[in-house]
Amino acid sequence: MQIPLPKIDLPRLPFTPEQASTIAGHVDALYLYLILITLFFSILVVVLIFYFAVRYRRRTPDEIPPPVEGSLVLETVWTITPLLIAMTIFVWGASLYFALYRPPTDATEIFVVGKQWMWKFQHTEGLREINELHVPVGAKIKLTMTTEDVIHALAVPAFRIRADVVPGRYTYLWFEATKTGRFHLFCTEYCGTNHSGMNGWVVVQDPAEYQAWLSGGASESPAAQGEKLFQSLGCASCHKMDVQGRGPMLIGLYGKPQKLDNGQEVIADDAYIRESILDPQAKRVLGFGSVIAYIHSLAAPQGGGTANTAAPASGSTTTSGIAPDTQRSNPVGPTSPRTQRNTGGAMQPANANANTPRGTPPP
Amino acid sequence: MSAADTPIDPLNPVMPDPSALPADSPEWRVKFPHVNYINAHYGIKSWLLTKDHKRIALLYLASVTVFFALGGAYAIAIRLELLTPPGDFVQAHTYNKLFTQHGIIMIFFFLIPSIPAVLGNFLVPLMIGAKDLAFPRINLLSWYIYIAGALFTIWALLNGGIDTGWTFYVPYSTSFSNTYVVVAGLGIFITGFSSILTGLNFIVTIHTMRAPGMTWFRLPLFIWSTYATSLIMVLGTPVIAITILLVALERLAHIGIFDPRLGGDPVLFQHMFWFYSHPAVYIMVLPSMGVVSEIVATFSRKNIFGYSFVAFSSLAIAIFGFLVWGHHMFTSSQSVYASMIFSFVSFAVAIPSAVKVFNWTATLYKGSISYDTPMLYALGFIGLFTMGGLTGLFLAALGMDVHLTDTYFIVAHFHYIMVGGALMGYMGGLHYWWPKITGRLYPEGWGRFSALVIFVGFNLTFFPLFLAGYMGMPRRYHAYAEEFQVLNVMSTAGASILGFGLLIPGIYFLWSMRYGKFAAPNPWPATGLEWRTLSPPPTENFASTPIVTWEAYEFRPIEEMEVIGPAPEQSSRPVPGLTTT
Amino acid sequence: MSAADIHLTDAEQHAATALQHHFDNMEQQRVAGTLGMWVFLITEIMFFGGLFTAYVLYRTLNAASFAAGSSGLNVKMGAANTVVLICSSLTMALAVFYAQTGSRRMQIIFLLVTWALGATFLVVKGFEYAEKFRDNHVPWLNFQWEGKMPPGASVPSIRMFYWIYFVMTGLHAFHMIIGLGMLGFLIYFAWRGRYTPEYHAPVELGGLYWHFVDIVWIFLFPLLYLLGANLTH
Amino acid sequence: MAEHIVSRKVYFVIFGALIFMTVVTYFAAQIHFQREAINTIIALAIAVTKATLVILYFMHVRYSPRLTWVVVTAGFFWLAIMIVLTLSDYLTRTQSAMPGIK
Repeated sequence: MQIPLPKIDLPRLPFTPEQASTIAGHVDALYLYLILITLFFSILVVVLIFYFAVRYRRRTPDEIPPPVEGSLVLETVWTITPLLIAMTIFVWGASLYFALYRPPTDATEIFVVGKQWMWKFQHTEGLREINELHVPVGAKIKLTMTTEDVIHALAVPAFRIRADVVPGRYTYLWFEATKTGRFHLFCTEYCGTNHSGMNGWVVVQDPAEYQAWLSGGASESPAAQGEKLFQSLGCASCHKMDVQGRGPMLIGLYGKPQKLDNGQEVIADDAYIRESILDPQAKRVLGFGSVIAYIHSLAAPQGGGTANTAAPASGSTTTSGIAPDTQRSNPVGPTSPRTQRNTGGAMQPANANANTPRGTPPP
Repeated sequence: MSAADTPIDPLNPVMPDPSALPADSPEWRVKFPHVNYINAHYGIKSWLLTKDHKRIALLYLASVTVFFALGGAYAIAIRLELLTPPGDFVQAHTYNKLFTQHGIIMIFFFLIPSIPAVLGNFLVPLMIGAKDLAFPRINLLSWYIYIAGALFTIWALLNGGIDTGWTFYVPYSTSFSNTYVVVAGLGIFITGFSSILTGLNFIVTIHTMRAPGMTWFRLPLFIWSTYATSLIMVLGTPVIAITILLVALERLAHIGIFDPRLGGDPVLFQHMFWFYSHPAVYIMVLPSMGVVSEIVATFSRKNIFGYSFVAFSSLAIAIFGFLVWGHHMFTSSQSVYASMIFSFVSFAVAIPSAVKVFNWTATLYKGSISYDTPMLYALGFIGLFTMGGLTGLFLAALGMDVHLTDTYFIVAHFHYIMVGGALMGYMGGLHYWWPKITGRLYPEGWGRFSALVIFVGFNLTFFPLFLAGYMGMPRRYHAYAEEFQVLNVMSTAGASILGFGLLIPGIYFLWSMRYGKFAAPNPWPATGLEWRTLSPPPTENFASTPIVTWEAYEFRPIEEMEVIGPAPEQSSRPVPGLTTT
Repeated sequence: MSAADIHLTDAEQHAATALQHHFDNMEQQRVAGTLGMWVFLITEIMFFGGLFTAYVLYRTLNAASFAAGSSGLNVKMGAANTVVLICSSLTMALAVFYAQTGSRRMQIIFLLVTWALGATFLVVKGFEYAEKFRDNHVPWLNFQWEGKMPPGASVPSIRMFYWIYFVMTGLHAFHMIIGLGMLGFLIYFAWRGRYTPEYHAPVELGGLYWHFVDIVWIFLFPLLYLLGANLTH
Repeated sequence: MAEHIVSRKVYFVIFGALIFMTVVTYFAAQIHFQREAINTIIALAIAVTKATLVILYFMHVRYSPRLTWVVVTAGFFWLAIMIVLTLSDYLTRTQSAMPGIK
């Protein structure tokens, strides 16, 4: 059952994120209510303290004021009043919570898998994305989420939604975006070394634009298409946008001179970039030989799981007898209960028995 | 030339003529201090093997100060990293270790033992008129257990640290982290027993060792809050101990109790963890509330308004505090109905805290208020705790919490409680009882100055984080989005002011131990039993068991509050090394 | 109870040499000791409580697996050990009785019997663990399940039952070992004639601890052993 | 308040009761009831009774000051809090409106 929420049209308050979902205005309204309560009580207490502290300051060193008896009436008043106010907040908060965590039945489902350290999204049409989620504006979207490894949490501040993503179980979120644009999406449950890199964007598009995107994105600019390739081919996992990854940072690179590890310098022009994409080793940027050295070391054949290549944390000393690769060679679970239909066996569970989520998959 | 000016040759000491000195003048006190717990015995062994609760309190004081400095250093490093959006100061892995270790050290090795083990140890027997805690040997043992746990943790830190966050959430901590989880966990496990033994000792002492006439409703409110704290320590700490044990077993032997791949449930860990760790918040802040009650009464010379309400609100917080842990798990996939119960009780537990704040404020009414350093801390506490408590309402409100949890709003909220509450109370208490502990006064001017600096620095550090949190900045982020930078720069600036402010008391406390003015038995003056013995108190606290005939916070002119204990002249003896006999 | 409620004559006070300096009289010291022990025991309740919570939860979620796992335990040994522990509780209670009434000889005898019964318990436990090892039921070392598989049961959950079994009984056995050490001290000091009708608090407190360990077993026995007993028939 | 000395007879009676209940619980567990819950209820009821007897008589709580009663009750009460509130999450998930969790 969906609790219908009254329509709220609240202007955006300072220091709040954009209101980009139907629920956002409601959360902000509750926020405003709570701020007013906070202001009222803190100003009350602070003003009283200041007033008393000045009015009744000590005038002579040996002054002893007469004792004041307690007052049952006052105690009752300031027990009952906050209790009543607290109950209003409780009811308001709880009704919002139910609205947030009860996906409408007519919502479009999108499957989400968290993984150290990226978000994988899969549309019912079969399209997959990483760290970016395209949705049409004004549509109810339900996210069915799980994780391959540790607990993550998906949060979109502009939508005021968040839920933990728990291994071995499905969790759900839903939203209805009200405006187009790009909105930050974060992992907010600490999940290891690159936790802060596990973020991305929700791209809210006009329905027509979204349809075009779904059907291959022909209408997009070459730069936008390139970005998609950059993301989907995994380049982004080493060439990071905000921190120094395993590959050189690409922001501000174009047209600038680059120091190479053989001491030479090249201008990062079209020719150099094309050459580096096709043959990364031809001219290597100074300081980025380690991955290549690592690949060299793999020349001798080695056994073991390469299915999941997420490397263990840097300085991977194992303290407790758990070899990092044995932990990781058994990634949990499918993307979604419906994956089989859409993608064949690509995302089959690795160990169906142990991985069956506690809940029954949605019908 | 008077005898006092004569330089004393330590190799050939000559007994100065006592009659040449005015009785109880500073010179007299240097030459003829009364026998007190500090000078009763000498040598490192007399400290390490002491069973005197006051000396054990000082052992704790020294150790928690070291850990506070260490945790503070981590905090500074964290704030430096967050000055700029990209992660450029330290590596991501290092940053994760920084905030984990900051949390573990500050919570388990500073905040939890700070007031109970330092001030509580020192004051509980003094305030109830007992000679010592009920189990002095167990008291010493608990300090050694604390040190043992601390050594384990430090070993883990030196060997490469731990990066799970202080919450140790599984399955990251059990199967994915490559850091020293088991060793650090063992450290916390061991330290937990120190906390249990301290709480046990307090409960038994308060029940069985009160002086004649010291009825429950004549107890200082600090005792009530320490009692409530002890209940939490005793009932909650064993659960975190077994939880950590299970994490270690899971990590070492894959027992599958939390691991979904082996049929376990990671959310069970969160239940067991927060069963302790939420009440642990009250372990940190309840004693501060007790300290504030003492200070507010003394420096407004008024009986606490609604004494019994304040007393019972401590118990209510301790008991209801055990019913609200699920409010840390509103977004954790917990059942929505369970969330409703936990949210409801969370709002209920806010009420006793509100009652306390109102009663403290009402105590000021028609008082005689002075602005000594402890009072500045106490008033600061009331303001900051009000803010911290009210922002707690945001987080207890289910729909609101979904947006705010795991953001900087949480970080700001709990620092308002932990630093604005617990630390302010601890600092206030330390200043308030410093004359009793050391027999010396701290420099009042510096005290007030640093209290103001700390207050300003604290607010500048943590207030912007509320805003960053609502804007959506996630916590535990090594690199963050550009839009949050201004607020983070403010916070880092505030942190440097806060750090500077905290250094000042560190310096003048050390200074005052040697150069501070001597303290009278009751310098403020206050009403508690601890002020009716000498400063510093003798080893057995009182010359004879006091008989209490007055109510709590019954202010009378200082002449009427006689000192129970030998007068300084009678108990004087020469300083060892200066004697000729 | 506060010191104010306690009225003993000076002679009584000074008669007791075992009085520690910070107590006013023996009664206060005894009351404090007993209360301290009880508070310690509730920390023990909470310590085991974490395991009981995990047990209750997983048993609720995987009832069939837990029953199946339980059917692999040796109910006869568990029942025998229950009887052994109940006997030891009786002998411990009698040891306290003879300490209270001042019979040094009987006190030592019953403490020794208690010790022997405790040791018996551990020996039986040891045989049980060995049997589990033989049956390949030790999760860490050699877990394999070829026993009963009622509908709804799954091997990982059965394996978890065995983990809970080992952690709970292991922790209980650890408490038994500590108890044996404690009894050793009591026997030594009883032999030295330290305990009198006026001062025998250590025996009494030791008794409280011993009975507590017994109570834990009283719960462990049905929860672990009897759960699947009806499956074996 | 002076110490109360429990007579030996009481100890032996309690001991007999404990042994008797152990035998009962052992054989009751072998019976295959239609509803398995009955087995659990019998076993737990007997365990609780046995524990209560040990606490009241062997541990002298019956003759102890009220404070001891409070302490003992508090211990079990807090254990109950932990178990009941934890289960309140897991058991209400079955009726949860969140679809898929049945």
